[in-house]
Amino acid sequence: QEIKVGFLGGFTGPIESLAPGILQGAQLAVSQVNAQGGLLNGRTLSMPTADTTCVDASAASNSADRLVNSEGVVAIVGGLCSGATIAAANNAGIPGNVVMISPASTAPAVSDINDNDLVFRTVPSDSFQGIALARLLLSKGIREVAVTFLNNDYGRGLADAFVAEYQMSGGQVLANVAHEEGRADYRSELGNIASSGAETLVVLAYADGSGQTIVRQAYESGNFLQLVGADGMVGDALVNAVGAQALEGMIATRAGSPEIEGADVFAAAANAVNLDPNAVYAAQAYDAAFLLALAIEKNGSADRDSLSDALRSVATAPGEVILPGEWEKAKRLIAAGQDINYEGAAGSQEFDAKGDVPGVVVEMVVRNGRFETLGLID
Amino acid sequence: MAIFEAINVHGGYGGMNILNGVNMSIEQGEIGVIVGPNGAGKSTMLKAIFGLLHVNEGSIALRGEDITNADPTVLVSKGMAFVPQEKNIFPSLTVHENLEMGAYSRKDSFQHMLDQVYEFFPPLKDKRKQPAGELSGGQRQMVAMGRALMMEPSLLLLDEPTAGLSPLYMNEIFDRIITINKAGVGILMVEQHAKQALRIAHKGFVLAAGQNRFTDTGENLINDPEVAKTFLGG
Amino acid sequence: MKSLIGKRELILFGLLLLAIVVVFGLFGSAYGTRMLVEIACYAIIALGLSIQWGYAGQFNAGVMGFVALGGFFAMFFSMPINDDFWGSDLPGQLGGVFLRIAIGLALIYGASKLNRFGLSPKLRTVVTVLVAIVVYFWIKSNMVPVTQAIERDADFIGGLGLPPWSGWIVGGMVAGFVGYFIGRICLGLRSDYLAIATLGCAEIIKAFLKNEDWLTRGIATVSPLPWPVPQPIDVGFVAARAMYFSVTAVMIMAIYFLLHRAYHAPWGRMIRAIRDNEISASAMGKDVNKRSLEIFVLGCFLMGLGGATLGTFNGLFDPSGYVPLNHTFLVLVMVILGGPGNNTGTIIGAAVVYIIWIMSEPLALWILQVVTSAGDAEAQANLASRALQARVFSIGLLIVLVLRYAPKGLLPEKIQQHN
Amino acid sequence: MPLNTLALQASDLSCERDDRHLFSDLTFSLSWGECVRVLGPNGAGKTTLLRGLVGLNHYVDGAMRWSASVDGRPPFLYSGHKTGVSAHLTVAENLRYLVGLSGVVLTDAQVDEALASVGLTGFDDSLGSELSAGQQRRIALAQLYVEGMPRCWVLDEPFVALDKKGVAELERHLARHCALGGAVLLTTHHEPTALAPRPLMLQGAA
Amino acid sequence: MNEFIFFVNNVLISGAVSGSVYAIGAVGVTLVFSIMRFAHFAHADMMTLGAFIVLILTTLFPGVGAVVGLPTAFVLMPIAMAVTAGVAVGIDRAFYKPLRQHNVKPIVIVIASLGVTLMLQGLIRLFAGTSSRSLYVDEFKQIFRIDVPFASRPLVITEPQILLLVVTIACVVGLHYFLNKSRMGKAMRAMSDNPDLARVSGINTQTVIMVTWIIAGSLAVIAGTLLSLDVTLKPDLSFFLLLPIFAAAIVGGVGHPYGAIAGGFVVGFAETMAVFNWAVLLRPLHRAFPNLFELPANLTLVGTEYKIVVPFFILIAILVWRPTGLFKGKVI
Ligand SMILES: Nc1ncnc2c1ncn2[C@@H]1O[C@H](COP(=O)(O)OP(=O)(O)OP(=O)(O)O)[C@@H](O)[C@H]1O
Ligand SMILES: Nc1ncnc2c1ncn2[C@@H]1O[C@H](COP(=O)(O)OP(=O)(O)OP(=O)(O)O)[C@@H](O)[C@H]1O
Ligand SMILES: CC(C)C[C@H](N)C(=O)O
Ligand SMILES: [Mg+2]
Ligand SMILES: [Mg+2]
Repeated sequence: QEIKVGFLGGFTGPIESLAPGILQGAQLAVSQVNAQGGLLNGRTLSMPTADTTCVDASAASNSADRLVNSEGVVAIVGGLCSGATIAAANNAGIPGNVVMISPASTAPAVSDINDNDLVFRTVPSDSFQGIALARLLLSKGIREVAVTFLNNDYGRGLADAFVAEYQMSGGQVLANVAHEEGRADYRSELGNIASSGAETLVVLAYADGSGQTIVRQAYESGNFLQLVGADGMVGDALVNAVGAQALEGMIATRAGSPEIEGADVFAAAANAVNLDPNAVYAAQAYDAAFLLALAIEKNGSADRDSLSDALRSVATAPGEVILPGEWEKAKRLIAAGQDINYEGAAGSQEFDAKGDVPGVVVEMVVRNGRFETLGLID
Repeated sequence: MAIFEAINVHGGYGGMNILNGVNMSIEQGEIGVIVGPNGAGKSTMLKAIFGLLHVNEGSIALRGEDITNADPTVLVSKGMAFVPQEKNIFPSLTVHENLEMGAYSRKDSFQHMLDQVYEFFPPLKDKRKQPAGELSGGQRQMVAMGRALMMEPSLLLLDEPTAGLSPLYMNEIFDRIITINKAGVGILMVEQHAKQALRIAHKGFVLAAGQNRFTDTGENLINDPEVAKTFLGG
Repeated sequence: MKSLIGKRELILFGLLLLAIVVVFGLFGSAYGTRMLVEIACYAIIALGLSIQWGYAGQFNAGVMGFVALGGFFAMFFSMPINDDFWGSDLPGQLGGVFLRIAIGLALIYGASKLNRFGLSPKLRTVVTVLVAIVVYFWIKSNMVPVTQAIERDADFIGGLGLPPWSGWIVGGMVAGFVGYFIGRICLGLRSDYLAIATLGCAEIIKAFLKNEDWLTRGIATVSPLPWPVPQPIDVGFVAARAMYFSVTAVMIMAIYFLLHRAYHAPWGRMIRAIRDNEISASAMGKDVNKRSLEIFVLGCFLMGLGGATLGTFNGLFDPSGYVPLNHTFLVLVMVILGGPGNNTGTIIGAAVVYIIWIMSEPLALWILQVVTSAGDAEAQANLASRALQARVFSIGLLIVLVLRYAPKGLLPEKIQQHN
Repeated sequence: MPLNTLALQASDLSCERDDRHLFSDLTFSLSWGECVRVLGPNGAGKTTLLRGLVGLNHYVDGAMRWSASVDGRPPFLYSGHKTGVSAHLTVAENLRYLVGLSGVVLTDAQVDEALASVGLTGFDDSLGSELSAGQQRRIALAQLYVEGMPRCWVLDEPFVALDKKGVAELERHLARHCALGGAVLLTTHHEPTALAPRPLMLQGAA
Repeated sequence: MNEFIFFVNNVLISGAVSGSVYAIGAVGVTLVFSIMRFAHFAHADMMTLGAFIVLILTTLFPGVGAVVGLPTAFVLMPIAMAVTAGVAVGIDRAFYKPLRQHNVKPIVIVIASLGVTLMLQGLIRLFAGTSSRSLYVDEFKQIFRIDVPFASRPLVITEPQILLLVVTIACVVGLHYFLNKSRMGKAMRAMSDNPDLARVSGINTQTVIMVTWIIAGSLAVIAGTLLSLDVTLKPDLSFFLLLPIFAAAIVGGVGHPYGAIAGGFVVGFAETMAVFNWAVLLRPLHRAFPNLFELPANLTLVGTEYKIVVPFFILIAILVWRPTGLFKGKVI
């Protein structure tokens, strides 16, 4: 019968336009596994989903509880928003002995969960993205900014990393203000920020939530000349909602795919099923799902026990390299007792002791009403 | 034919009956006066007539038409008007607006009635634009009367119209009532100034404990020693 | 005294048991035990509202605030000590700020008593307000650098490392304390005003908990919270939750017993007399105000206590997770459905409503799925979260239906003849 | 000490309302044992005067001195044109409330007694709204039968809505009160027969 | 000069805009209160509901606005007003009227209105989801940047803000004439004064109640729509409005329409002034006399995150010092 790997994501709430693409990435892996004979002697893999709403920690832990206790999943892909991931892991995942791989939670705090080696991610931490963003702005000659960040693990973590690096490298942060999710109006906050005199506004928030409203109202106020965002803001849905002329020239960063073989393989496979391979975190989600399938196969049973050891073994060198989509090959090798090493769509996915991976950050810009990738930031 | 007739009315608030079979009738152009001790049911009777509380038994008719338990709005359109004993003005509305509200269901012009009311109650004319809540007790009573007259009713129910009025105005009011009455308006009023009221009454009804104790012409009641002793205070 | 449990109670209990068994069967025992614990926590909160509304006719629309306070103290007392904070010189600085606050409050208090020294009351008010403003800015300018330093260097001040139950009690007490102030201002006014004021107060408490990151870690949530009993990670979900349930069950029984005692003591008679004869407190002198304030404070205490147990059980402290729907209106329905002022009824109401609340989601989902008959996965996920909103609707509907058709609740308060 | 022989000393009172003087240079006193009736047509300012004297409005200027009162209680008992009876309280509660304003607390027996004096026996549990106008007036008057109330009474239209018996009884009661050394300041349009109050004309009235 | 423009933009214009929304909302609350004597908690949700109806209409008939040169949502607003008015009347018939006829205490109807709040919210979310939406479906907001002499910053005001201010003035004037000149308006005032006497005078109280709901519902739609045009539309918009609106109504004196309008602006300006960074206005002075005093970068009364505290404190202060409100409301 079925083996369940849950998907925990913010289908509603402030990343609702990003979540579908991420889910599709994971589902692509599931369908490939099933198409190539399933796992553990022909059992099929299925992926029940649960909604975290992204910002509500109790909703996240309830949904995770449902996956862990009522659905009986073996492992979980997710959550997406960092706060949701932490809450879900602490209250359901870890007590339930369930391995969770997040494809999107970038907050540094995720590394520090006391997790019995159960929580992993396929995306680099924001201590990395923050630095990249700071360097990017300085390299463009932007030396004064105002920052407003969403007051949660993601926004705060990213802002801390960004501000530290930016100030250390000679930039000036004229205002650094937290804001809260879910309001309809941020004009007073923006007024306060503008009163600092900054002309560049860095918005570290989510695209369907406060981030959207803030960039819209920042544009309306006419007080800022340059808008800057990060991974949470990247998505054409944002441009469509706010209007191209308002966002034209907005700079952003996000975790990207390095130039490795797996990325191209994934892109081809994704294009074949009409999935945009560049969708934010779709590749990372694919990797997470594929890795979990590999780990279950390696573990030899649908048990939760020792799954994380199996995961580490299939994900990291040494071993025969497995690329995205190479399920049959991987299965064969595992059956033969050989060690494998998955090199994924979004990176080589070598987990460190905390379950984190290295990765790359790319520069984005809004041009002609679309987010365009300009290249890696070093 | 009696323009107004109530037969054996029983009714009250909630379950309990306060009125235990009250009979009243007045002919076209008559003044009826209800007297009786506090709590006798006088006000209750007027409210029952005006559809403000439920009549459980008995019937009330206006010009032969049954109006038992009819809605006040209907009664107003049938030419009845009522001045309650208490809370009989709209305090935040101006005097003028109070009077207008009296004519609320009139579709025709009522300017002549306004003029007439101001003529009846000269103090009101100066205070036309003042909220009625800022008037003295007696002036309010005038507003209340004026409001009721605005419809040019054919039957006017008055609950202690002279309460708080100076003797001068009390006599004026009685004069007015006679004048109105002469114009063909039937009047049914409750009065504690029983003697004065009965003097101008064609019919008097003495109520006690929710029942008619005496019913006669005003004259006769004044002269009835028993009535005089118990209800008119010597 | 007649037997405590009547026929109606028995039937209700039976039906309830059946519903619980069904939930266990459908969703597994981990889910079932969890539901039981949550019911128990909500029952404590509901008892608080029930005595306010049922005993004294006070309508508190800000349950959420008191629940959140409880949740905060449960977190604050039980979380381990944060060495980043205590190991630095920040505690000293923070102490300095508190000292200033104390001085400031003393100054304001002093100013408010200036009329004793011959100042006219008007002038005194003006002076007090001015002093208050100056103190406010003084403290603000002293406090901000310290709190910012805490946030920067230590994340937040962390917990006190004490057993959870100590936080529960303090949480209840602080909730009662806040209730005291609200009650002092609003209990003499129209009941709508109390509703509005409590509603606002709840939002303020939430805003405070959300934004004082140095104290609460703000929206960034604190988890996991220690339990007073072994946690799922050690003994598994079902066992841990069952143990937690037994703790809450004991608490409910104790509260129930104490309330019962108090209700039949002279104090309770007085309360009932006030309620039965309704409104205008002053009719019987100052005592009435005092009694209704006592009731209000007691109710708020229970809300804080219940909120604390709920917070600890949830294992996380997230101020933005406190929403009026879950923590005010849900409780309100429990009380009016169960029978305001009837403790048994309130507990049954808590259980019934909580089960309805949980079940309305899958039910609505099922209906939605039948109606739209399965789209792609994304639409499915979306449906699920839409279905969640069915709860909102059903709670609203429940409120108006109960008010109209069973205004006294399932178990009306037994009106005993007294005196 | 004039204040011990006078219940009230008012001098140079004046009041302006609606841009016209209701009264001015009004000086009068109320001695113990005396009943004073403020006279004037409707709208003369009688109610305004009484309310001004008891501190319920600020329209009346001038010097007013009440006799010293016992431990901070008001030195007078005021019963207004509107009875101040609350529709939501029972008769007994209403009475308790009214006398409570003068700092007096009643036992159940005292309540019954006072209500009996005004003919409201058996009504103690009815709500204020369930009474006839005259009965509501009687609640307000019941305080005049309560032991320990201030001895100086300020009554605005106390006879309104009372029936003949009620009027006669109240007149007798007021007379008795004055005879026993109390003081009464009242307005009424009713011509008392058993009571001979000293008139106080409000001049300049319309 | 720039600083002054900044002040105008952030305090005067913003304050007037939110003040208008609060004022229109508070008028509705106060009207319902004065006629039916209960605090209608679902009022803010009628605003949201109205705005959602507008959203649906705008999605159905985009481009209507282009014909007239105004936002489509604004052009279609009257239809939504009619619908919402109908809904309001329906809600009253279904939920409040039966309770009224049972003579329950007002607070029970207040609780019922909380139930209605939840039902409305539930329905809106069930059908529209929880995310925020823009009422500009296929158009974009017009923004007017007005250059001012001697300043490099422009005055900024958006089309919906102008519409809001204009409509508010129109509503105030209209309401004034309605209440003071029209028969129905006077009847409403009469009924709010003395419902029994109104009945006795031949005023059909049922009709008055209906008209009250129609007005309250329509006003709610105006406030909701214009607010959503100005910011965004969210199902939980109402939670942020409830407190300021009630504060406004109480500040003005419950049951007092003009008081509600004044109260709305009091609350609106208080909010913007409380969160404004007053250091901005002092900067020119500081530039002129740099040594006179030290100017902190941030001089706000309360942080923006505590904006909600402002109406609450106004409310409490009024309840403590003057429970009848500035304009002496009806009842406490
Ligand atoms: N609140 C108010 N605002 C303005 N004017 C008022 C107010 N109350 C009363 N007045 C005016 O003051 C004058 C005196 O009123 P007052 O009530 O004192 O009269 P009164 O002598 O008691 O009359 P009555 O015998 O009719 O009760 C009246 O002309 C009245 O219109
Ligand atoms: N709303 C009510 N509910 C219940 N009982 C009432 C109500 N109003 C009046 N009553 C009772 O009905 C009886 C008659 O009252 P009613 O007002 O008719 O007396 P009345 O004859 O007008 O007396 P008065 O001369 O004092 O005005 C009284 O005993 C009173 O207690
Ligand atoms: C989906 C992403 C925008 C999530 C974000 N990186 C977070 O950590 O919360
Ligand atoms: Mg009467
Ligand atoms: Mg008077």
